[in-house]
Amino acid sequence: MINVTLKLFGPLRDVMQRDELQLQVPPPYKGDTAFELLTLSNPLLLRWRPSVRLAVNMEYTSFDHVLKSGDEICFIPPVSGG
Amino acid sequence: MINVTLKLFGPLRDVMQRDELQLQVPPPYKGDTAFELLTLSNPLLLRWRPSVRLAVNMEYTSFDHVLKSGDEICFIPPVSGG
Amino acid sequence: MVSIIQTPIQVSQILAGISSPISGGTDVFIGTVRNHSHGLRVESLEYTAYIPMAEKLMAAIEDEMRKKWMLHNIVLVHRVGVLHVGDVAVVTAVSASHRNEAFEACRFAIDRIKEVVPIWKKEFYEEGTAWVVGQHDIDLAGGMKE
Amino acid sequence: MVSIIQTPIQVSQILAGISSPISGGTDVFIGTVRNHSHGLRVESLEYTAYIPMAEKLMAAIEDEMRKKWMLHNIVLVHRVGVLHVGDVAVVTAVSASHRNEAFEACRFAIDRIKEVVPIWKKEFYEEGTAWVVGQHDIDLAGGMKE
Repeated sequence: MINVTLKLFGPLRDVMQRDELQLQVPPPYKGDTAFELLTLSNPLLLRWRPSVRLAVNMEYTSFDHVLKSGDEICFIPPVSGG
Repeated sequence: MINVTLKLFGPLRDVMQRDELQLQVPPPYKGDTAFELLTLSNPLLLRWRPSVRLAVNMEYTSFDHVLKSGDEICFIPPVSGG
Repeated sequence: MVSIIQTPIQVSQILAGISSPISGGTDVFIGTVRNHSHGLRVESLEYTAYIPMAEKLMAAIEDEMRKKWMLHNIVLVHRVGVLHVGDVAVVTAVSASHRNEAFEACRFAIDRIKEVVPIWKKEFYEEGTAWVVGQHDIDLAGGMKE
Repeated sequence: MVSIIQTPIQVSQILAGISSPISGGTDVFIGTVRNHSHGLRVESLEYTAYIPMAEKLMAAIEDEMRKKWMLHNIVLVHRVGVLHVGDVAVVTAVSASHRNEAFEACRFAIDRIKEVVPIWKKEFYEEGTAWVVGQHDIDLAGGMKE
Protein backbone atom coordinates (compact mmCIF):
# COMPACT_ATOMS: atom_id res chain seq x y z
CA MET A 1 0.00 0.00 0.00
CA ILE A 2 1.16 3.53 -0.70
CA ASN A 3 -0.05 6.78 0.85
CA VAL A 4 -1.14 9.65 -1.35
CA THR A 5 -2.87 12.94 -0.66
CA LEU A 6 -6.04 13.50 -2.67
CA LYS A 7 -7.19 17.07 -3.33
CA LEU A 8 -10.89 17.65 -3.98
CA PHE A 9 -12.38 20.59 -5.86
CA GLY A 10 -15.61 21.75 -7.40
CA PRO A 11 -18.43 19.22 -7.67
CA LEU A 12 -16.19 16.39 -6.39
CA ARG A 13 -15.48 18.38 -3.25
CA ASP A 14 -19.20 18.84 -2.74
CA VAL A 15 -19.88 15.12 -3.14
CA MET A 16 -17.14 14.19 -0.65
CA GLN A 17 -17.65 17.19 1.65
CA ARG A 18 -13.88 17.33 2.12
CA ASP A 19 -11.05 19.45 0.68
CA GLU A 20 -8.47 16.73 1.07
CA LEU A 21 -8.21 13.02 1.89
CA GLN A 22 -5.34 10.69 2.69
CA LEU A 23 -5.64 7.52 0.61
CA GLN A 24 -3.93 4.18 1.03
CA VAL A 25 -3.76 2.86 -2.50
CA PRO A 26 -3.30 -0.89 -3.09
CA PRO A 27 -1.39 -2.34 -6.04
CA PRO A 28 -1.13 -1.73 -8.95
CA TYR A 29 -1.00 1.85 -7.56
CA LYS A 30 -2.45 3.45 -10.64
CA GLY A 31 -4.59 6.56 -10.98
CA ASP A 32 -7.44 4.22 -11.84
CA THR A 33 -6.85 2.25 -8.64
CA ALA A 34 -7.17 5.42 -6.58
CA PHE A 35 -10.39 6.42 -8.30
CA GLU A 36 -11.93 2.97 -7.80
CA LEU A 37 -11.00 3.10 -4.12
CA LEU A 38 -12.76 6.43 -3.82
CA THR A 39 -15.93 5.22 -5.51
CA LEU A 40 -16.15 2.38 -3.00
CA SER A 41 -16.61 4.97 -0.28
CA ASN A 42 -19.02 7.06 -2.35
CA PRO A 43 -20.64 5.59 -5.48
CA LEU A 44 -21.94 9.05 -6.45
CA LEU A 45 -18.45 9.68 -7.81
CA LEU A 46 -18.86 7.01 -10.50
CA ARG A 47 -20.67 9.40 -12.83
CA TRP A 48 -17.64 11.69 -12.83
CA ARG A 49 -15.21 9.04 -14.08
CA PRO A 50 -15.73 9.77 -17.82
CA SER A 51 -15.15 13.49 -17.41
CA VAL A 52 -12.39 13.90 -14.83
CA ARG A 53 -8.71 14.26 -15.66
CA LEU A 54 -5.95 13.08 -13.34
CA ALA A 55 -3.22 15.37 -12.03
CA VAL A 56 -0.27 13.97 -10.12
CA ASN A 57 1.90 16.50 -8.33
CA MET A 58 0.08 19.23 -10.24
CA GLU A 59 0.68 17.83 -13.71
CA TYR A 60 -1.95 16.30 -15.94
CA THR A 61 -1.22 12.67 -16.65
CA SER A 62 -3.02 9.49 -17.71
CA PHE A 63 -5.04 7.20 -15.44
CA ASP A 64 -2.47 4.43 -15.80
CA HIS A 65 0.19 6.66 -14.25
CA VAL A 66 1.82 4.66 -11.42
CA LEU A 67 1.59 6.53 -8.12
CA LYS A 68 4.34 6.76 -5.50
CA SER A 69 4.01 7.30 -1.78
CA GLY A 70 3.82 10.99 -0.98
CA ASP A 71 2.26 11.96 -4.32
CA GLU A 72 -0.38 14.67 -4.31
CA ILE A 73 -3.15 13.67 -6.69
CA CYS A 74 -6.31 15.36 -7.89
CA PHE A 75 -9.21 14.23 -10.05
CA ILE A 76 -9.91 17.36 -12.01
CA PRO A 77 -13.57 17.84 -12.98
CA PRO A 78 -14.16 19.75 -16.23
CA VAL A 79 -12.76 23.21 -15.60
CA SER A 80 -14.84 26.35 -15.97
CA GLY A 81 -12.54 29.27 -15.33
CA GLY A 82 -12.50 32.40 -17.43
CA MET B 1 -16.46 75.16 -65.58
CA ILE B 2 -17.57 74.06 -62.14
CA ASN B 3 -16.25 75.13 -58.75
CA VAL B 4 -15.14 72.54 -56.21
CA THR B 5 -13.31 72.74 -52.91
CA LEU B 6 -10.20 70.60 -52.69
CA LYS B 7 -8.99 69.43 -49.26
CA LEU B 8 -5.30 68.60 -48.88
CA PHE B 9 -3.79 66.33 -46.25
CA GLY B 10 -0.57 64.58 -45.37
CA PRO B 11 2.17 64.58 -48.01
CA LEU B 12 -0.10 66.27 -50.58
CA ARG B 13 -0.68 69.13 -48.19
CA ASP B 14 3.08 69.48 -47.75
CA VAL B 15 3.65 69.56 -51.52
CA MET B 16 0.98 72.23 -52.05
CA GLN B 17 1.61 74.10 -48.78
CA ARG B 18 -2.13 74.64 -48.47
CA ASP B 19 -4.95 73.00 -46.48
CA GLU B 20 -7.58 73.82 -49.06
CA LEU B 21 -7.92 75.10 -52.62
CA GLN B 22 -10.81 76.30 -54.76
CA LEU B 23 -10.65 74.63 -58.19
CA GLN B 24 -12.41 75.57 -61.41
CA VAL B 25 -12.72 72.24 -63.16
CA PRO B 26 -13.29 72.17 -66.95
CA PRO B 27 -15.33 69.48 -68.75
CA PRO B 28 -15.65 66.52 -68.50
CA TYR B 29 -15.67 67.44 -64.78
CA LYS B 30 -14.26 64.13 -63.61
CA GLY B 31 -12.06 63.33 -60.64
CA ASP B 32 -9.29 62.71 -63.14
CA THR B 33 -9.84 66.14 -64.66
CA ALA B 34 -9.37 67.77 -61.26
CA PHE B 35 -6.19 65.84 -60.57
CA GLU B 36 -4.71 66.75 -63.97
CA LEU B 37 -5.53 70.39 -63.33
CA LEU B 38 -3.68 70.22 -60.04
CA THR B 39 -0.60 68.61 -61.54
CA LEU B 40 -0.37 71.48 -64.05
CA SER B 41 0.24 73.82 -61.13
CA ASN B 42 2.64 71.43 -59.37
CA PRO B 43 4.11 68.47 -61.30
CA LEU B 44 5.46 67.01 -58.02
CA LEU B 45 1.96 65.68 -57.49
CA LEU B 46 2.22 63.35 -60.49
CA ARG B 47 4.02 60.69 -58.48
CA TRP B 48 1.05 60.46 -56.12
CA ARG B 49 -1.50 59.62 -58.84
CA PRO B 50 -1.07 55.83 -58.62
CA SER B 51 -1.55 55.73 -54.87
CA VAL B 52 -4.21 58.32 -54.04
CA ARG B 53 -7.90 57.54 -53.70
CA LEU B 54 -10.62 60.07 -54.50
CA ALA B 55 -13.24 61.12 -51.97
CA VAL B 56 -16.16 63.29 -53.05
CA ASN B 57 -18.23 64.79 -50.25
CA MET B 58 -16.40 62.50 -47.84
CA GLU B 59 -17.14 59.27 -49.66
CA TYR B 60 -14.61 57.18 -51.54
CA THR B 61 -15.44 56.97 -55.22
CA SER B 62 -13.75 56.30 -58.55
CA PHE B 63 -11.74 58.80 -60.59
CA ASP B 64 -14.37 58.89 -63.32
CA HIS B 65 -16.93 60.18 -60.84
CA VAL B 66 -18.53 63.29 -62.39
CA LEU B 67 -18.16 66.31 -60.11
CA LYS B 68 -20.81 68.94 -59.48
CA SER B 69 -20.37 72.56 -58.47
CA GLY B 70 -20.05 72.85 -54.70
CA ASP B 71 -18.56 69.37 -54.21
CA GLU B 72 -15.88 68.94 -51.60
CA ILE B 73 -13.20 66.66 -52.97
CA CYS B 74 -10.04 65.16 -51.54
CA PHE B 75 -7.23 63.10 -53.03
CA ILE B 76 -6.52 60.72 -50.17
CA PRO B 77 -2.90 59.60 -49.93
CA PRO B 78 -2.35 56.10 -48.47
CA VAL B 79 -3.64 56.31 -44.92
CA SER B 80 -1.50 55.49 -41.90
CA GLY B 81 -3.71 55.78 -38.85
CA GLY B 82 -3.75 53.29 -36.01
CA MET C 1 3.34 37.73 -15.03
CA VAL C 2 0.60 35.32 -13.94
CA SER C 3 -1.49 35.25 -10.80
CA ILE C 4 -4.59 34.01 -9.06
CA ILE C 5 -5.95 36.67 -6.73
CA GLN C 6 -8.78 36.94 -4.22
CA THR C 7 -9.23 40.70 -4.48
CA PRO C 8 -10.75 42.76 -7.31
CA ILE C 9 -8.69 42.83 -10.50
CA GLN C 10 -7.39 46.35 -11.16
CA VAL C 11 -7.47 46.59 -14.94
CA SER C 12 -5.96 50.07 -15.00
CA GLN C 13 -2.92 48.87 -13.10
CA ILE C 14 -2.50 45.99 -15.53
CA LEU C 15 -2.67 48.39 -18.47
CA ALA C 16 -0.13 50.73 -16.89
CA GLY C 17 2.30 47.86 -16.60
CA ILE C 18 1.74 46.20 -19.95
CA SER C 19 2.82 48.78 -22.51
CA SER C 20 6.45 49.46 -23.30
CA PRO C 21 8.35 51.86 -25.58
CA ILE C 22 9.03 49.06 -28.05
CA SER C 23 5.39 47.96 -28.25
CA GLY C 24 3.03 49.11 -30.95
CA GLY C 25 0.03 47.05 -29.97
CA THR C 26 -1.56 45.73 -26.80
CA ASP C 27 -4.57 43.44 -26.75
CA VAL C 28 -6.49 43.01 -23.54
CA PHE C 29 -9.29 40.54 -22.94
CA ILE C 30 -11.52 41.17 -19.94
CA GLY C 31 -13.93 38.46 -18.84
CA THR C 32 -16.76 39.70 -16.66
CA VAL C 33 -19.64 38.07 -14.80
CA ARG C 34 -22.80 38.01 -16.89
CA ASN C 35 -26.29 38.29 -15.45
CA HIS C 36 -27.49 35.20 -17.28
CA SER C 37 -26.21 31.69 -17.90
CA HIS C 38 -27.83 28.53 -19.25
CA GLY C 39 -31.14 30.36 -19.38
CA LEU C 40 -31.05 31.29 -15.70
CA ARG C 41 -30.60 34.65 -14.02
CA VAL C 42 -27.22 34.72 -12.27
CA GLU C 43 -27.12 36.56 -8.94
CA SER C 44 -23.51 35.83 -8.06
CA LEU C 45 -20.91 33.16 -8.52
CA GLU C 46 -17.95 31.67 -6.82
CA TYR C 47 -14.68 30.62 -8.41
CA THR C 48 -12.50 28.10 -6.63
CA ALA C 49 -9.10 27.00 -7.85
CA TYR C 50 -6.47 24.43 -7.18
CA ILE C 51 -4.30 27.47 -6.71
CA PRO C 52 -0.69 26.21 -6.95
CA MET C 53 -1.51 24.02 -9.96
CA ALA C 54 -3.49 26.86 -11.57
CA GLU C 55 -0.55 29.26 -11.23
CA LYS C 56 1.81 26.62 -12.56
CA LEU C 57 -0.37 26.06 -15.63
CA MET C 58 -0.80 29.77 -16.21
CA ALA C 59 2.99 30.15 -16.13
CA ALA C 60 3.20 27.29 -18.65
CA ILE C 61 0.71 29.12 -20.89
CA GLU C 62 2.89 32.23 -20.72
CA ASP C 63 5.87 30.09 -21.79
CA GLU C 64 3.89 28.60 -24.68
CA MET C 65 2.91 32.10 -25.81
CA ARG C 66 6.51 33.30 -25.79
CA LYS C 67 7.55 30.26 -27.84
CA LYS C 68 4.86 30.84 -30.45
CA TRP C 69 5.07 34.63 -30.85
CA MET C 70 7.49 37.52 -30.34
CA LEU C 71 5.86 39.27 -27.39
CA HIS C 72 6.85 41.95 -24.92
CA ASN C 73 4.77 41.95 -21.73
CA ILE C 74 2.18 39.37 -20.71
CA VAL C 75 -0.26 39.54 -17.81
CA LEU C 76 -2.61 36.65 -17.05
CA VAL C 77 -4.70 37.05 -13.92
CA HIS C 78 -7.75 35.20 -12.64
CA ARG C 79 -9.79 36.13 -9.61
CA VAL C 80 -11.25 33.57 -7.21
CA GLY C 81 -13.88 33.88 -4.47
CA VAL C 82 -17.38 35.32 -4.65
CA LEU C 83 -18.05 37.65 -7.60
CA HIS C 84 -21.10 39.60 -8.64
CA VAL C 85 -22.56 40.63 -12.00
CA GLY C 86 -20.15 42.95 -13.81
CA ASP C 87 -17.11 41.97 -11.75
CA VAL C 88 -13.94 41.19 -13.68
CA ALA C 89 -13.10 37.48 -13.39
CA VAL C 90 -10.14 37.20 -15.73
CA VAL C 91 -7.79 39.42 -17.72
CA THR C 92 -5.32 38.39 -20.40
CA ALA C 93 -3.13 41.20 -21.69
CA VAL C 94 -0.32 41.03 -24.24
CA SER C 95 1.89 43.69 -25.78
CA ALA C 96 3.92 43.20 -28.94
CA SER C 97 5.57 45.17 -31.71
CA HIS C 98 2.67 44.44 -34.04
CA ARG C 99 -1.02 43.87 -33.50
CA ASN C 100 -1.22 40.47 -35.13
CA GLU C 101 0.94 38.86 -32.46
CA ALA C 102 -0.89 40.68 -29.69
CA PHE C 103 -4.32 39.53 -30.90
CA GLU C 104 -3.35 35.93 -31.60
CA ALA C 105 -1.50 35.49 -28.32
CA CYS C 106 -4.24 37.13 -26.25
CA ARG C 107 -6.86 34.87 -27.79
CA PHE C 108 -4.67 31.82 -27.27
CA ALA C 109 -4.19 32.77 -23.60
CA ILE C 110 -7.87 32.96 -22.71
CA ASP C 111 -8.70 29.84 -24.75
CA ARG C 112 -5.99 27.85 -22.96
CA ILE C 113 -6.98 29.16 -19.54
CA LYS C 114 -10.55 28.02 -20.13
CA GLU C 115 -9.32 24.66 -21.37
CA VAL C 116 -6.72 23.55 -18.85
CA VAL C 117 -6.40 25.75 -15.76
CA PRO C 118 -8.02 24.07 -12.70
CA ILE C 119 -10.58 26.71 -11.79
CA TRP C 120 -14.27 25.98 -11.23
CA LYS C 121 -17.28 28.23 -11.27
CA LYS C 122 -20.36 27.76 -9.11
CA GLU C 123 -23.34 29.87 -10.13
CA PHE C 124 -26.00 31.14 -7.73
CA TYR C 125 -29.47 31.68 -9.17
CA GLU C 126 -32.74 32.51 -7.52
CA GLU C 127 -33.69 28.87 -8.17
CA GLY C 128 -30.61 27.34 -6.55
CA THR C 129 -26.96 26.70 -7.36
CA ALA C 130 -25.00 24.71 -9.91
CA TRP C 131 -21.41 23.95 -10.76
CA VAL C 132 -20.45 24.84 -14.27
CA VAL C 133 -18.63 21.82 -15.68
CA GLY C 134 -16.55 22.56 -18.73
CA GLN C 135 -17.46 25.50 -20.89
CA HIS C 136 -21.03 24.55 -21.71
CA ASP C 137 -22.74 22.37 -19.09
CA ILE C 138 -24.00 22.77 -15.59
CA ASP C 139 -24.30 20.10 -12.93
CA LEU C 140 -27.59 20.41 -11.12
CA ALA C 141 -26.76 17.91 -8.37
CA GLY C 142 -25.78 20.83 -6.13
CA GLY C 143 -29.37 21.82 -5.75
CA MET C 144 -32.17 23.48 -7.62
CA LYS C 145 -35.35 24.19 -5.71
CA GLU C 146 -38.36 22.09 -6.72
CA MET D 1 -19.35 55.40 -29.98
CA VAL D 2 -16.66 56.71 -32.31
CA SER D 3 -14.47 59.80 -32.04
CA ILE D 4 -11.35 61.59 -33.14
CA ILE D 5 -9.86 63.52 -30.24
CA GLN D 6 -6.96 65.90 -29.71
CA THR D 7 -6.43 65.15 -26.03
CA PRO D 8 -4.94 62.03 -24.40
CA ILE D 9 -7.09 58.91 -24.68
CA GLN D 10 -8.32 57.84 -21.24
CA VAL D 11 -8.33 54.06 -21.51
CA SER D 12 -9.75 53.60 -18.00
CA GLN D 13 -12.77 55.69 -18.86
CA ILE D 14 -13.34 53.67 -22.02
CA LEU D 15 -13.18 50.45 -20.02
CA ALA D 16 -15.61 51.77 -17.43
CA GLY D 17 -18.12 52.49 -20.16
CA ILE D 18 -17.70 49.38 -22.24
CA SER D 19 -18.79 46.54 -20.00
CA SER D 20 -22.42 45.76 -19.32
CA PRO D 21 -24.32 43.25 -17.17
CA ILE D 22 -25.16 41.17 -20.24
CA SER D 23 -21.54 41.02 -21.47
CA GLY D 24 -19.24 38.13 -20.73
CA GLY D 25 -16.25 39.29 -22.74
CA THR D 26 -14.62 42.56 -23.69
CA ASP D 27 -11.67 42.84 -26.04
CA VAL D 28 -9.66 46.02 -26.11
CA PHE D 29 -6.91 46.87 -28.57
CA ILE D 30 -4.58 49.71 -27.62
CA GLY D 31 -2.22 51.09 -30.23
CA THR D 32 0.72 53.01 -28.79
CA VAL D 33 3.61 55.00 -30.27
CA ARG D 34 6.71 52.85 -30.68
CA ASN D 35 10.25 54.16 -30.31
CA HIS D 36 11.30 52.71 -33.66
CA SER D 37 9.93 52.58 -37.18
CA HIS D 38 11.42 51.60 -40.53
CA GLY D 39 14.78 51.17 -38.82
CA LEU D 40 14.82 54.70 -37.44
CA ARG D 41 14.51 55.93 -33.87
CA VAL D 42 11.19 57.74 -33.47
CA GLU D 43 11.21 60.81 -31.23
CA SER D 44 7.63 61.88 -31.72
CA LEU D 45 4.95 61.81 -34.36
CA GLU D 46 2.00 63.78 -35.54
CA TYR D 47 -1.33 62.42 -36.69
CA THR D 48 -3.52 64.56 -38.90
CA ALA D 49 -6.97 63.59 -40.05
CA TYR D 50 -9.66 64.66 -42.45
CA ILE D 51 -11.74 64.77 -39.31
CA PRO D 52 -15.37 64.80 -40.49
CA MET D 53 -14.69 62.09 -43.08
CA ALA D 54 -12.70 60.07 -40.54
CA GLU D 55 -15.56 60.18 -38.03
CA LYS D 56 -18.03 59.25 -40.75
CA LEU D 57 -15.95 56.23 -41.76
CA MET D 58 -15.45 55.15 -38.15
CA ALA D 59 -19.22 55.28 -37.66
CA ALA D 60 -19.59 53.15 -40.82
CA ILE D 61 -17.11 50.64 -39.35
CA GLU D 62 -19.22 50.45 -36.18
CA ASP D 63 -22.27 49.75 -38.36
CA GLU D 64 -20.42 47.03 -40.25
CA MET D 65 -19.39 45.43 -36.95
CA ARG D 66 -22.97 45.39 -35.68
CA LYS D 67 -24.15 43.78 -38.91
CA LYS D 68 -21.52 41.03 -38.75
CA TRP D 69 -21.63 40.17 -35.03
CA MET D 70 -23.97 40.35 -32.04
CA LEU D 71 -22.22 43.00 -29.96
CA HIS D 72 -23.06 45.13 -26.96
CA ASN D 73 -20.89 48.24 -26.61
CA ILE D 74 -18.34 49.52 -29.12
CA VAL D 75 -15.82 52.32 -28.63
CA LEU D 76 -13.51 53.38 -31.48
CA VAL D 77 -11.32 56.38 -30.73
CA HIS D 78 -8.28 57.81 -32.50
CA ARG D 79 -6.12 60.64 -31.23
CA VAL D 80 -4.65 63.31 -33.51
CA GLY D 81 -1.94 65.93 -32.92
CA VAL D 82 1.60 65.47 -31.62
CA LEU D 83 2.21 62.22 -29.71
CA HIS D 84 5.28 60.86 -27.99
CA VAL D 85 6.67 57.37 -27.45
CA GLY D 86 4.28 55.33 -25.30
CA ASP D 87 1.27 57.57 -25.93
CA VAL D 88 -1.98 55.85 -26.86
CA ALA D 89 -2.90 56.63 -30.47
CA VAL D 90 -5.94 54.42 -30.97
CA VAL D 91 -8.29 52.23 -28.97
CA THR D 92 -10.86 49.77 -30.26
CA ALA D 93 -13.01 48.17 -27.57
CA VAL D 94 -15.89 45.74 -27.98
CA SER D 95 -18.08 43.93 -25.48
CA ALA D 96 -20.21 40.92 -26.32
CA SER D 97 -21.89 37.95 -24.68
CA HIS D 98 -19.08 35.67 -25.78
CA ARG D 99 -15.40 36.18 -26.37
CA ASN D 100 -15.33 34.99 -29.96
CA GLU D 101 -17.46 37.90 -31.16
CA ALA D 102 -15.49 40.37 -29.04
CA PHE D 103 -12.12 39.24 -30.44
CA GLU D 104 -13.22 39.04 -34.07
CA ALA D 105 -14.98 42.39 -34.04
CA CYS D 106 -12.14 44.16 -32.23
CA ARG D 107 -9.62 42.86 -34.75
CA PHE D 108 -11.87 43.83 -37.64
CA ALA D 109 -12.22 47.35 -36.22
CA ILE D 110 -8.51 48.12 -36.01
CA ASP D 111 -7.81 46.49 -39.39
CA ARG D 112 -10.51 48.59 -41.05
CA ILE D 113 -9.39 51.78 -39.34
CA LYS D 114 -5.87 51.25 -40.66
CA GLU D 115 -7.21 50.49 -44.11
CA VAL D 116 -9.77 53.20 -44.82
CA VAL D 117 -9.94 55.99 -42.24
CA PRO D 118 -8.27 59.19 -43.57
CA ILE D 119 -5.62 59.68 -40.90
CA TRP D 120 -1.94 60.24 -41.65
CA LYS D 121 1.13 59.83 -39.51
CA LYS D 122 4.26 61.95 -39.76
CA GLU D 123 7.25 60.59 -37.90
CA PHE D 124 10.01 62.73 -36.39
CA TYR D 125 13.46 61.15 -36.14
CA GLU D 126 16.79 62.60 -35.19
CA GLU D 127 17.62 62.40 -38.91
CA GLY D 128 14.55 64.28 -40.13
CA THR D 129 10.87 63.66 -40.78
CA ALA D 130 8.78 61.45 -43.03
CA TRP D 131 5.15 60.79 -43.80
CA VAL D 132 4.12 57.21 -43.34
CA VAL D 133 2.18 56.26 -46.46
CA GLY D 134 0.03 53.21 -46.06
CA GLN D 135 0.94 50.64 -43.46
CA HIS D 136 4.47 49.88 -44.61
CA ASP D 137 6.19 52.70 -46.46
CA ILE D 138 7.57 56.10 -45.66
CA ASP D 139 7.89 59.07 -47.98
CA LEU D 140 11.23 60.76 -47.50
CA ALA D 141 10.41 63.84 -49.59
CA GLY D 142 9.56 65.68 -46.38
CA GLY D 143 13.17 65.85 -45.46
CA MET D 144 15.97 63.72 -44.13
CA LYS D 145 19.20 65.48 -43.23
CA GLU D 146 22.13 64.76 -45.52
